[in-house]
Amino acid sequence: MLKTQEFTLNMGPQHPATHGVFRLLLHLDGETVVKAEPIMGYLHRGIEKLAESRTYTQVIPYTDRLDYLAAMLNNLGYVQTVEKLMGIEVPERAEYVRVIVSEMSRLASHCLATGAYALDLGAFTGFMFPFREREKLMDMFEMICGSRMTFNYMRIGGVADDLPEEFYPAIKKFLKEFPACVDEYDGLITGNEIFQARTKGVSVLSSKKAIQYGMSGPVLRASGINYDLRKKRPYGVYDKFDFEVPVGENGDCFDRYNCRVLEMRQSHRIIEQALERLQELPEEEPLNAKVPKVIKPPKGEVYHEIEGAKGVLGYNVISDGTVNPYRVHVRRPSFINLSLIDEMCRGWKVADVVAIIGSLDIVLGEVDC
Amino acid sequence: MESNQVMKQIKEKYQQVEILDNHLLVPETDIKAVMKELRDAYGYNVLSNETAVDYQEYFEVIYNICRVPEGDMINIKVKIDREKAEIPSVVDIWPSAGWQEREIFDLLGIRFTDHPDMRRILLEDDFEGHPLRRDFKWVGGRD
Amino acid sequence: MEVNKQSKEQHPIETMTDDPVIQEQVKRTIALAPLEKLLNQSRAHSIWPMTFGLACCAIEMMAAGGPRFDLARFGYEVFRPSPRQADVMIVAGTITKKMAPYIKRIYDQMPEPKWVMAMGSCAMSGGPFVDSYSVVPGTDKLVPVDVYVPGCPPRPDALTQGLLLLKDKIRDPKVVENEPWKAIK
Amino acid sequence: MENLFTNLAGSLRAALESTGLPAILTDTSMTMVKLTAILVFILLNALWLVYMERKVAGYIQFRPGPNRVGPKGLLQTTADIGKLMSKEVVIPKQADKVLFLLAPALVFAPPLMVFAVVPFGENMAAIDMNIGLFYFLAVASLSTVIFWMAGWSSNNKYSLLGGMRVVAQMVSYELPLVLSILGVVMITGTLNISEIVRSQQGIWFIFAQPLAFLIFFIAGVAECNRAPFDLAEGESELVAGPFTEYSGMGFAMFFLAEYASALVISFMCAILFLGGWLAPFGMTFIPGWIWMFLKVYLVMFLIMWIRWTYPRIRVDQLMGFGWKVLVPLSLANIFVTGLVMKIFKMLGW
Repeated sequence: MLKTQEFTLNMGPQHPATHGVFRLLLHLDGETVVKAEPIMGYLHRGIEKLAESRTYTQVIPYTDRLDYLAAMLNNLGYVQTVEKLMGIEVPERAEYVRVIVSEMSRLASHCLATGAYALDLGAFTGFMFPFREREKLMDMFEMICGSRMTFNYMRIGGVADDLPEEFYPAIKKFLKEFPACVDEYDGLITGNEIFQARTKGVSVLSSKKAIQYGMSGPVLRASGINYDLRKKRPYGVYDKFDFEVPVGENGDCFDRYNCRVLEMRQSHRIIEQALERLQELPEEEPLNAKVPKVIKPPKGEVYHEIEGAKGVLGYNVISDGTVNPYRVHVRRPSFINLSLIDEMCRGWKVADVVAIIGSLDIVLGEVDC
Repeated sequence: MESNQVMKQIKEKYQQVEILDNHLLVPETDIKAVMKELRDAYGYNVLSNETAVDYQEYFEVIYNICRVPEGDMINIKVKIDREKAEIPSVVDIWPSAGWQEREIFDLLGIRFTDHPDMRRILLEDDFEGHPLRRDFKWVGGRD
Repeated sequence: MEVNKQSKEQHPIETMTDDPVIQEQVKRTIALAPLEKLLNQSRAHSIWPMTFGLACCAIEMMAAGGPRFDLARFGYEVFRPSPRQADVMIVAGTITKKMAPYIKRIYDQMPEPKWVMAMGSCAMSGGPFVDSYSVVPGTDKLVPVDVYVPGCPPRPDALTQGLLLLKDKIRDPKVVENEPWKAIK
Repeated sequence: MENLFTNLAGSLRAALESTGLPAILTDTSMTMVKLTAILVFILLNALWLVYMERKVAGYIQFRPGPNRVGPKGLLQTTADIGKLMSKEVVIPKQADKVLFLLAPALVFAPPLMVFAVVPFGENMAAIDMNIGLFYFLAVASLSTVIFWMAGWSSNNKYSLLGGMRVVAQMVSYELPLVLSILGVVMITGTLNISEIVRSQQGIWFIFAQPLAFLIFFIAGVAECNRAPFDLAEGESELVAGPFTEYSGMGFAMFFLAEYASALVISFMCAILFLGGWLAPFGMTFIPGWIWMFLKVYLVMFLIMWIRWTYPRIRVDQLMGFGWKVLVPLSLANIFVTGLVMKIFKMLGW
């Protein structure tokens, strides 16, 4: 008598499509996934423990290495939390600089997510196009803070340094070119018949499930829920910008991907506006609030969330009144967005697993912390 | 409804709950009931963050729950005994607690009763100790 | 039983190890020396890295293959996902204790001749995470490393430079003694 | 120029005959010479195609591609093959050793055998067979077995999945491939490949049979496992499919065979639909075999272009597309061809 037998397939930790060292133990029936067991922690570096023995400023470089694709946003989340803890008012000029660099970081992250997603689905050229724009962003980051990926640019109370002269023409040129580039991605990737066939209707995440599992960022918005902390709980100067929150309809892989592409256009708008306001402000205005040399926040605890590139990025900083934070906990959006992976993969093919992981846009540095 | 009012109403219903500056301190025995109340009666539908702190004498489990898509947030804390580090799991109320509680168990050694899958998540299964406890000793790699 | 083995014709390798497999391999390599030179030329010009990213440095590794830095110029862009077809393992990122056995295993799975490159300060020495309880401070604690590329993360050009150094090393193992890195300004 | 190679072969034969060898020996050695020439031709082409692919990919992606090894990077693939030759061949402990080693040795056989009947120009087929087309179809489908051998014998789950995909894919796409050629065969009434080319004097079959060309091209791309039908290798999901465990020369053979079989498909496209060695617009001052190459490389470039543009299709979509779209379409094409031929006959054209 004929019968089928389940077998297990070990995907990762070294696998081209798991975006790092994520491991997925697939139970397969032929090519159909019966069960997917996620195993992670291959990049668990103990950042939360290390933070306990560092000073408040020394923690900033570690946040860079959490979500290394959008490091500015991680910086921003942390410094804002500490500022909240200490009750520091950040000068307006610094706020605008922060907005510009963090939206640039979001663009860089989404560029990579778009490209890597195309690569996951087998389109190698689709990977190269967004990388071209990412390089331009990296160049500008280098002008600002000397590093391409791990910036360590923000400081408690402001930013490390002023934007350099050569940054302004570079960003203006970039802003001028970028919309056409996004159109190019739309033509090459989004509009591609095979791409759509591979992603539309794949692994639909209902809005109810998405909320239950605490999803956030483009993953949640793709399911049709308009939840963007930049609008709902504005931090910094985000309430002064005019932008839209792209929301998906079906919650499938395509919507999750498309939300990112649409968000790129919105980030572009935000940068444009922020740049305009920044140049209206007098140059003499300070970039740093008055912060004591030794940062010793009063005893207390703050939980603060911002809208990261992957979703809601929260920092929980507890101070015991000394120079070292007593406890730093990070709410990592990738980690929580990934928690439904088993259910999302069930019943789909092996090739879809790759598409699903790619559409969640995880960063293992963040998942494993 | 503003989160301050919600906190007051919860306080009225559960006598043992304390309101500290920006969070609720709930006794361990009431935690599930309070959570259910918050979700069902007040519409706090997302457990955004769950973590724990080791205060050397006791552990504190912190829940940050919020309303999506309105976006307001409420913080809840529970003190638990350090010797008997156990607390009821809230997975059945918020499935998103699943992995976060596993992480807390992994790093701080707090056991969540009724959790369907209480295993280590980040560290190896045979790792000894819980690194985020203050008394965790380890050797770094510096020469 | 064979006491005579300690004769004059003994090959140097036989004093070092008793493993017949290694002895045979080494002897064969020496017999092939002239051909080896030619082969080394081709090896040096076709270093296929393995698709193996651990952390932040992996992104810079991807950027190195991207349109701007283009490793393809040197013929090194063929990132093979299977260790069987790879020549160099670029350890790009922090090695954790949980990952360490896999790195060892993947290294063992690669066919000879193979090389290892430690990219970034984490892979070199643990980097900013050296104090952590779960980090292996350096690739050399696990597998032999040929080239170290410093940086956190290193720029793609640095990675290219590292691969070119590896190329020089393959072409002429003596190059290591000449310390070429001193010439790089 | 036109008859450069046929003249060469003729003079070689004359020289052999003048030595007074028996006729049977002359024939045999001539065939051997021709087949060796084909082997060299395929290998050189495969080497060149790998380089071309990397260059084409480079230019599509705003980068120069290989340019350091040799002039313009021309020796890049030579270096690659040199390296792969000298690399250790790992045989997994659990593998079926005989099949594992046999598969890469055999993988070149089907494309090589096909080339025996392919005319590179007028009278330039090694063996001008009456049933050349039939032979091509029969031999080309052999490679399925070899990929399956590789996938199964590796005893690796990725390889197994890849092998299963290859079998499913090749068997399903064999059918539209055959059916699409039938239209051409109906018009020409012959299975002889050279005859088919000659009957395209008036009109290339790409214009007479556009649908058949499309189906043949798609099915052909699928037959040689090129993107967007490269599910067998499927780097992002199956690591390297059936080749996952192959190292060194074993892998190089598969690597080159992919290009050899793509070359076969390009040749067949050029022969069956693009008029083979026939010169377009009466430009006969360029020899036929050069036209042949131009056409082959045009198709080859098309295949590469597609590869570097499209994402990979999913396995169930692939099967659905083959069985639900290509097969009915090719059947319809046969029907329409027959109908039109009947009408033409009735009209007395």
